[in-house]
Amino acid sequence: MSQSQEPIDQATDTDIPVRDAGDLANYANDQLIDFYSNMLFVRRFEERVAEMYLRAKIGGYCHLNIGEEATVVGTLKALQEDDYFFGSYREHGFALVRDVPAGAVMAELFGKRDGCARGRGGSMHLVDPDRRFMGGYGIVGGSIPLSTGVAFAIKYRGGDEIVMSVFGDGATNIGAFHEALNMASLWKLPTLFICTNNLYGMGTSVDRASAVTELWKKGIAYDIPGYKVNGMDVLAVYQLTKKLVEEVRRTSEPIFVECQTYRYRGHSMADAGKNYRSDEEVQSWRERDPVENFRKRLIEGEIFTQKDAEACEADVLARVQDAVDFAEASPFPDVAELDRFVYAEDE
Amino acid sequence: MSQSQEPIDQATDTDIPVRDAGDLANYANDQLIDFYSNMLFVRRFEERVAEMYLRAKIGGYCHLNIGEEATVVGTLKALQEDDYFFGSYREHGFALVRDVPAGAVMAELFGKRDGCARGRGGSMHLVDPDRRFMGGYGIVGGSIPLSTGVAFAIKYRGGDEIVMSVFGDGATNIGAFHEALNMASLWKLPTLFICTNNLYGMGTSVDRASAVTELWKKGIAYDIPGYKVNGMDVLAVYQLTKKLVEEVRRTSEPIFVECQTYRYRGHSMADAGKNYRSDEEVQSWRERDPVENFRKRLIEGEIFTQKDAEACEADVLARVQDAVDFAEASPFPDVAELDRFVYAEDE
Amino acid sequence: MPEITYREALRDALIEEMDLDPDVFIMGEEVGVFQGAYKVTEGLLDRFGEKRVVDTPIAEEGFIGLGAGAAMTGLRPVIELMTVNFGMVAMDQIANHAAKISYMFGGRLKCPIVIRAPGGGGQQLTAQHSHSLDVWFAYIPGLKVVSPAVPADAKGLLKTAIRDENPVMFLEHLALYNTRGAVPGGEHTVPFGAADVKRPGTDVTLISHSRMVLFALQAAAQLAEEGVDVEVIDLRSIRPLDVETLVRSVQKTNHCVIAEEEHRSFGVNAEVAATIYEEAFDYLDAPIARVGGVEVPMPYSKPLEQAVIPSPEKIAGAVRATLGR
Amino acid sequence: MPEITYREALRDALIEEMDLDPDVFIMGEEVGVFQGAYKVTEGLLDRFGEKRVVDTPIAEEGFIGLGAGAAMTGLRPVIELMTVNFGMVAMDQIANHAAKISYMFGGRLKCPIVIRAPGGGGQQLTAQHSHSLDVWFAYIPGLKVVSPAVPADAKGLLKTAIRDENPVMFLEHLALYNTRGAVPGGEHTVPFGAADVKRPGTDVTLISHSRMVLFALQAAAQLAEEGVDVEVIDLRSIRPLDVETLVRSVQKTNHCVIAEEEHRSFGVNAEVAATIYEEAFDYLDAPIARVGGVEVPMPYSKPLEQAVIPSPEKIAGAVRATLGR
Ligand SMILES: Cc1ncc(C[n+]2csc(CCOP(=O)(O)OP(=O)(O)O)c2C)c(N)n1
Ligand SMILES: Cc1ncc(C[n+]2csc(CCOP(=O)(O)OP(=O)(O)O)c2C)c(N)n1
Ligand SMILES: [Mg+2]
Ligand SMILES: [Mg+2]
Repeated sequence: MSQSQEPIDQATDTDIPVRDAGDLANYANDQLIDFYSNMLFVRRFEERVAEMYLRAKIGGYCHLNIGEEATVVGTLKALQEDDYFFGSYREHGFALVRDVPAGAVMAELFGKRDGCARGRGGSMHLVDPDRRFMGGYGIVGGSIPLSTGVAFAIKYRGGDEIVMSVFGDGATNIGAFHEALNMASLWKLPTLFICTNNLYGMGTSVDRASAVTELWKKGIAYDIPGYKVNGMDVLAVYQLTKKLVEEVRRTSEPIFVECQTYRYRGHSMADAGKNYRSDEEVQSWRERDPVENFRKRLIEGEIFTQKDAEACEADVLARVQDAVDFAEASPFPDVAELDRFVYAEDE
Repeated sequence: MSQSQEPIDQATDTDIPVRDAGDLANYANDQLIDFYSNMLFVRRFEERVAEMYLRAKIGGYCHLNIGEEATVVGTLKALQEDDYFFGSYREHGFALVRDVPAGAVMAELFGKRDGCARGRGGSMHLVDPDRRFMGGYGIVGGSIPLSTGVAFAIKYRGGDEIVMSVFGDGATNIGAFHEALNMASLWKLPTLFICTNNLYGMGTSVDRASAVTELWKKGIAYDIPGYKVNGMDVLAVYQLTKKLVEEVRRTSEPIFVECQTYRYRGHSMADAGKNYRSDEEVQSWRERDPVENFRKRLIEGEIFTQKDAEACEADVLARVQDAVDFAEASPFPDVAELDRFVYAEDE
Repeated sequence: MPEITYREALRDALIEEMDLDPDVFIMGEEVGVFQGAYKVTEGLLDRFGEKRVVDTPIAEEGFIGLGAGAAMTGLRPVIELMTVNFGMVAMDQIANHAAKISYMFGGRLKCPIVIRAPGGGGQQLTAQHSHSLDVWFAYIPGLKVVSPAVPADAKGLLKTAIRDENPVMFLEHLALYNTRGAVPGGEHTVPFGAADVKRPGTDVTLISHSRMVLFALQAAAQLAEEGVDVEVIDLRSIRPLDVETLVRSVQKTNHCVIAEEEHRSFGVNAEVAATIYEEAFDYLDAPIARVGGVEVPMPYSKPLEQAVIPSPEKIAGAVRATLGR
Repeated sequence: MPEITYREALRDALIEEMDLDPDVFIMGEEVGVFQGAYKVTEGLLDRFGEKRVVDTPIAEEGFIGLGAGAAMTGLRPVIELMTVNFGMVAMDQIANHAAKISYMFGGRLKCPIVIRAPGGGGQQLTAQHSHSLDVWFAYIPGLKVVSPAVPADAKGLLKTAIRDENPVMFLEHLALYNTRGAVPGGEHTVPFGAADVKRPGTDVTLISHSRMVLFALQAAAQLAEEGVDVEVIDLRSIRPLDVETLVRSVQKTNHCVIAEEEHRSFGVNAEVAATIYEEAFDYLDAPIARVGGVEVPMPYSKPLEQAVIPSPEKIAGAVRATLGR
């Protein structure tokens, strides 16, 4: 179960130059603060979700992004408005960063009428076509073929959007992954595959599931270039992703990125996250915390002050509270409408 | 649809030395003649199958090994008696070389009671557990997980057999292939994966189906070493396979071999094999004919005489005729036994 | 009306819909260069080009999922599954993705994909290649399932399927491609959820679909000579099921036989029977007879395979038995 | 007899059979280090070691196929499918490989694999994770399909399954793991093909399986207070189906209700109903009532989900309606 824990910042197997991700001077202050507040928002939102789950406001399977905020924010912020996003069941944070209204997200988790999937989908199936947030999916690897289908449609129509397709390390072992990547490469479908390697698929570490543990290499079997980035550093993730998003757009060829990240909590709310990893391991990753460390950097770099950080915190907490209030206020869906949406309402 | 047509004789990406396959002196005369007569037997048997198909003695899907004899013989002759074999639906020749009685094979094709699968299986499902010929399978890629399961069982029991798992180029694009290879490598299951690259999956050339056309590289995505060999040269195939069979046995680690070969006829008896390839292409491969050229070499090398070759031909034809006679004489299965074998007869 | 084959009827429907709507495209194994494993798509690559007639690798889960994703943006893929048997590797994308897109996202997305797939036995294709999986698909809410028996319905249902906003399983039969029948000229569509009385009769209701309709009609012809007037109903649409037409017929005939090629147990025929009992119990003078495939993986050997698949004689026999003759 | 949970009963069966036969091993996602997604295999890795308790990658098609291959050599894999929903990615290996090995090779090979899979709804797991796929498996000759409702049957059927020479789908229910019941001490097996009268009664036959048996018993208890004496039958074994026990009961009660969690149409219930009509038509005083899940992909929202799954009240209502009360 040994996992490499060295920091990994550089793209590999590529000749695309990568700017030093650490240099705050490369970014406008607004942007840096935006990254920070987004990460904080994901963190606080998810913490509140955990609380609401324990209070039985939320049920079913519930997977949090806590610990993965830099990957969530860094990847999504690199995407254009009309680009498409597909995620797995661990997608709350992605929805929030994609500006799906937080109230609609929380209401969905509560199973309420005003949820973004009208209470039908829950935690694993957040959606917002208006923001080209094409949904969270519960079957490991299942969203990958769908995501390449949207890329196919873009090409069919001659559009210049791209698709960002996010999945976990565990998903790289299932057949759908293999079939979809082959077709994406064969037909040059504009897809950026993002593998969030958080070291585990449930309780199974990468090295117990995958013969090749350098997951970025898996694209190479389909002639898809692979990169690996430190998924705990929002700037590193953003910088690489931004470049690759435009690269995919320019060439209409898929690219594969492995973001090395970590989830602090168990796999889902039902898993304590204890029996397959050590406390020390969790602790060592917490020391690389994407939110805390970035705040420190921003303060040290005089991008904002401790006071600004506190204001940001207060603002974020208020927005989370608003989301909870919105969700609470929304009624449950009408049982009389139980069988609405089984079939698309024909126009 | 361009396909490389250079001769390819050497193993690639390996430091295992490969002896000059062309040197007849490395082999006993008996062995060379055995290779030849096996190839010839496959050729003549399959020609007779085609004839019997046209005479409606054989029905259903029927896929021939004509053109692929060097690959069939070279791989199987390298296997020990207690090693296991799994094939696809294109497995008549493999069954014959594995010494499944030719009469039982032909009787199976005729759907007769004395067929090796008692008339239930037909062309795609030849079987002979006594010879560890674990069956032909009709679903592309479907046999690959099964074959790794037998390798798992060998390891579970501490045996030193290996499994040879044969599939086509098209099969490398389906999910089952990916999942099985990953597990074979992860768990070090003694499997020799043999990809018979005959350039087409039905009418689809390799480059229209696979983003990576060097199929031997596909194992590398699972940390499985890959080799490529000229599948039209029985000695090249035998020599490499022999080495790798023992390598797999010694290390209990899987290896992947691509045999570059060609089928002269259509995909199955229902396909004329015309509209997706040129006559010139077919002709260019016929010039590399594994049977003809090997006979010439044996005569030139004075391993046998033209007269010996004629005697061999006569013997082979007689054996094919015996198989046909056996099949003709066998009755159809008793319809009263229609539902026998749905469930294993409990002991 | 000109007589054309079932294959040509399907091809005509494809051509007409592709001419009408540039968002319709075809995708599958061997649909292009090879001209279709069963030649349904013959000539379409030439006519519509590589963009709209897409040959795929052997990766059913991948390309059906890809089609479903394209459909989520409003394109209208018509996927050819070479045979329905290969649907087994793609069930997750069909039944747990395409079928769920509309509902699980609260109606905010839809998935107008058509999956054409021939199935059935009778050609010695053996255990792995002779399935009738109609009931698997019919069981899944979110899918629509249709299955034509004659060229006119093949054309009309396929056009309807392509225009439908939902995932549609379009189940053909390998043994029907060369059968001929009249197809109405001009614009011809057949609605979903409408069974078709293929032969009106008064003595007994004989229900089936796909290839078995032809056998049912043969049985009816034979029984007519014996003075039995059989009403033959072709389900055509399995999900939704046209309960009304079935019940109306049984209320008239008071006797019912269902003949399907599928395995006899746990198939479509069971639902059809259970539904008719529910709706017309008091009209039935005898239990419904169910004729189905013998429950074995399909054997290769011709005489064995013939013994598995219901024959017109076997169907006629069941009708006689139901009528106590 | 001590009361233990359904989960413990399954675990006991696994331990006993693994102790008895070194060829039995367990394989699946999270069965080892994680101690089982639903903790059925808790402690087994420690007890039997990595060789016999094998954690897999997320590759259901791959590891079920691998298990089937191992079974072809005589090993006896017990595969845990984390939930039956993930069976959709593995249907080809289950239904077109494992199920066919014996027949298509003329009985020359066999495939004694057990696939344990929990299914069902009620836990807000939503559209992709709440399936009852019993009918898919039941439809396939070559498979055996069993599904216990109570701990004693869970243990006894699992032991029988592991000793069976054929592929067995062993369908558990997510909501049953914590339920308790008495389990006979010592060697305890339950034969396949034998339904169980869970509550004898004279007025109406109420048939179900898995979790719905518990609801049926609740409905029966409520109806008993109203003076209705319900016979509750647990199918236990779906393929083969114990037609005799069902028919005998209906011959006695003349009324029948089938309550299943699956989608109401095209499910196991349809076959059960159609079969009873065939065998006991003249004994039925009213059509068989079928209670099933509302035909929608499972919604997340609690009140919606509750409205989908049959409740004891709904079942009792159907019984009353059937009896005309
Ligand atoms: C096909 C399939 N098999 C099993 C599961 C159960 N399951 C849900 S999440 C998960 C682990 C996935 O791990 P990974 O891909 O690394 O994503 P992460 O949860 O770490 O974000 C498993 C096994 C599933 N949802 N789908
Ligand atoms: C899953 C699946 N999809 C499609 C088919 C139909 N089919 C049978 S053989 C074949 C081509 C396979 O090509 P390849 O693997 O190269 O083997 P070859 O026939 O050339 O030996 C196809 C598409 C199938 N049998 N299984
Ligand atoms: Mg992970
Ligand atoms: Mg090939």
